[in-house]
Amino acid sequence: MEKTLDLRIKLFGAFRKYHTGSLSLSVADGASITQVKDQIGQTLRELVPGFRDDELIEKSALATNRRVLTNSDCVNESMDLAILPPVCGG
Amino acid sequence: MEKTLDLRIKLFGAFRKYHTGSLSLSVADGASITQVKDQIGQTLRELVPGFRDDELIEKSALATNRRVLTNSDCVNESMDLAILPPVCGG
Amino acid sequence: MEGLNHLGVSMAPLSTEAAIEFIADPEHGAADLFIGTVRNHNLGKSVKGVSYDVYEELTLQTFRELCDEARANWGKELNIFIEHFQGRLDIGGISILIAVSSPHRDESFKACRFIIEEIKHRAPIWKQEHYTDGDSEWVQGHALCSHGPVTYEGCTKDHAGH
Amino acid sequence: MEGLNHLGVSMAPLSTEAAIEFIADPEHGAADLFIGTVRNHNLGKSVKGVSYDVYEELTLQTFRELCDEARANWGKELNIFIEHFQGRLDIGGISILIAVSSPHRDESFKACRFIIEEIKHRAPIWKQEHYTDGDSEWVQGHALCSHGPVTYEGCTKDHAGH
Repeated sequence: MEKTLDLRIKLFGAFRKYHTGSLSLSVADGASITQVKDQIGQTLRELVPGFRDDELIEKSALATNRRVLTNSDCVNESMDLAILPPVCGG
Repeated sequence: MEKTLDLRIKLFGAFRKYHTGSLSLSVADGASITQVKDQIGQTLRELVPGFRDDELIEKSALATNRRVLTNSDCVNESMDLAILPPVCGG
Repeated sequence: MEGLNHLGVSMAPLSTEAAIEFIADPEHGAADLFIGTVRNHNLGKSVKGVSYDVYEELTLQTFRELCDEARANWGKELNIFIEHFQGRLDIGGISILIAVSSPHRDESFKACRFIIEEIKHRAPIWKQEHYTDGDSEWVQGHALCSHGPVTYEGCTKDHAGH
Repeated sequence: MEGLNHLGVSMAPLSTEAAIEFIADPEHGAADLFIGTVRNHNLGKSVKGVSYDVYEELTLQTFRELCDEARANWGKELNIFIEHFQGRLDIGGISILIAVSSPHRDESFKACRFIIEEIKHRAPIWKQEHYTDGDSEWVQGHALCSHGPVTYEGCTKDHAGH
């Protein structure tokens, strides 16, 4: 049986329109960034019946507390991540 | 007889090593900037026996309260001027 | 000697005096302070306030990286103060303060400008504008890409195409 | 609407708070403040203080011209604060404050930088450094040339060669 990992995904910026707090989801060990983002979309659609903002997920990045993940990264432990829409600080 | 003009010359910066306050001098009506500077040098040599800093006068500009004079300017009324060493404000 | 950093995300009003005091240094003859404030209009809409959402841990990490990059470019002796506000501000409220001091002015100006430009593109901070008509909207921004120190973590399983 | 100017030569300590307060504007989202201070060394000599000599009338006229030039380049709405200290300062004392605010940050940074660079070359201000060894010296500077608005005053007599 394939091992699964538990992820907690913090939501920021425009995601707060849809859900406050964070998402809990499970992915396969070694899941790619794209797979994690797909899972985030699915979880949001379950939680928020009207959610159709796939473009927001598409344009967002995943990150840990220390760095933004790239498409060559993958997930191989249960951990906290954040999904980050395009930024505009300052 | 040629008309003469009375000038009061304010001194700034390194000139304060030699004289505090201002200089009073007379120049011919229509005197050029170079002639005024020559007269300033002569007046300083009279007031300050050790004065030999012709280079300071050479590198300095003359000005009114409103603008720095150029070599094409000349003096045709009695007035207050200032002699300004190279600047370094800020 | 390496200069000092003060890096923060704050829910209390940002203090220009604290920034200026922090970067003061008897060996430095110049300081540049950038102040970002909430203005009363944007893209033709009348704004009454802005809420800032900040991913604090990664923002502070980004600030640390920017300090390192600024020192690599403009001198290790730079003193750097960066604070970003988190929460809601009215018009005129200070959203960000960046202050940099250096022996000579060129380095302060360039490092301060560099830091604000990079923050706009790299720090995980978002703003929601509140309009006088009662509406509000999350402002479109710059898509993030990874800039941090390269700490490649290998995959345990291969996912072709990703 | 044309922005505001505050231009001064002061024998009292310069106030960064006054500068920041003056340029604040609900239509402006950015401000840049430059602070020039006395540092404890110059050209290898240990400095304990600096005296600033200022030709006040012409300095204020130069500041006015710089404001006009900055607005012509970066927008008429700029708010501009410029104060220069006159007299003696100890280490860390503020010799000059320049603050500029604008709707967007690029204009504030560029105008503030422009003003300090031009002041260094055009404003009739001199400094005398006081060294820890008891010596003091007027600092070498930039020779002035005329920059102001062209208001040519013809000569009544011709002086060939000048």
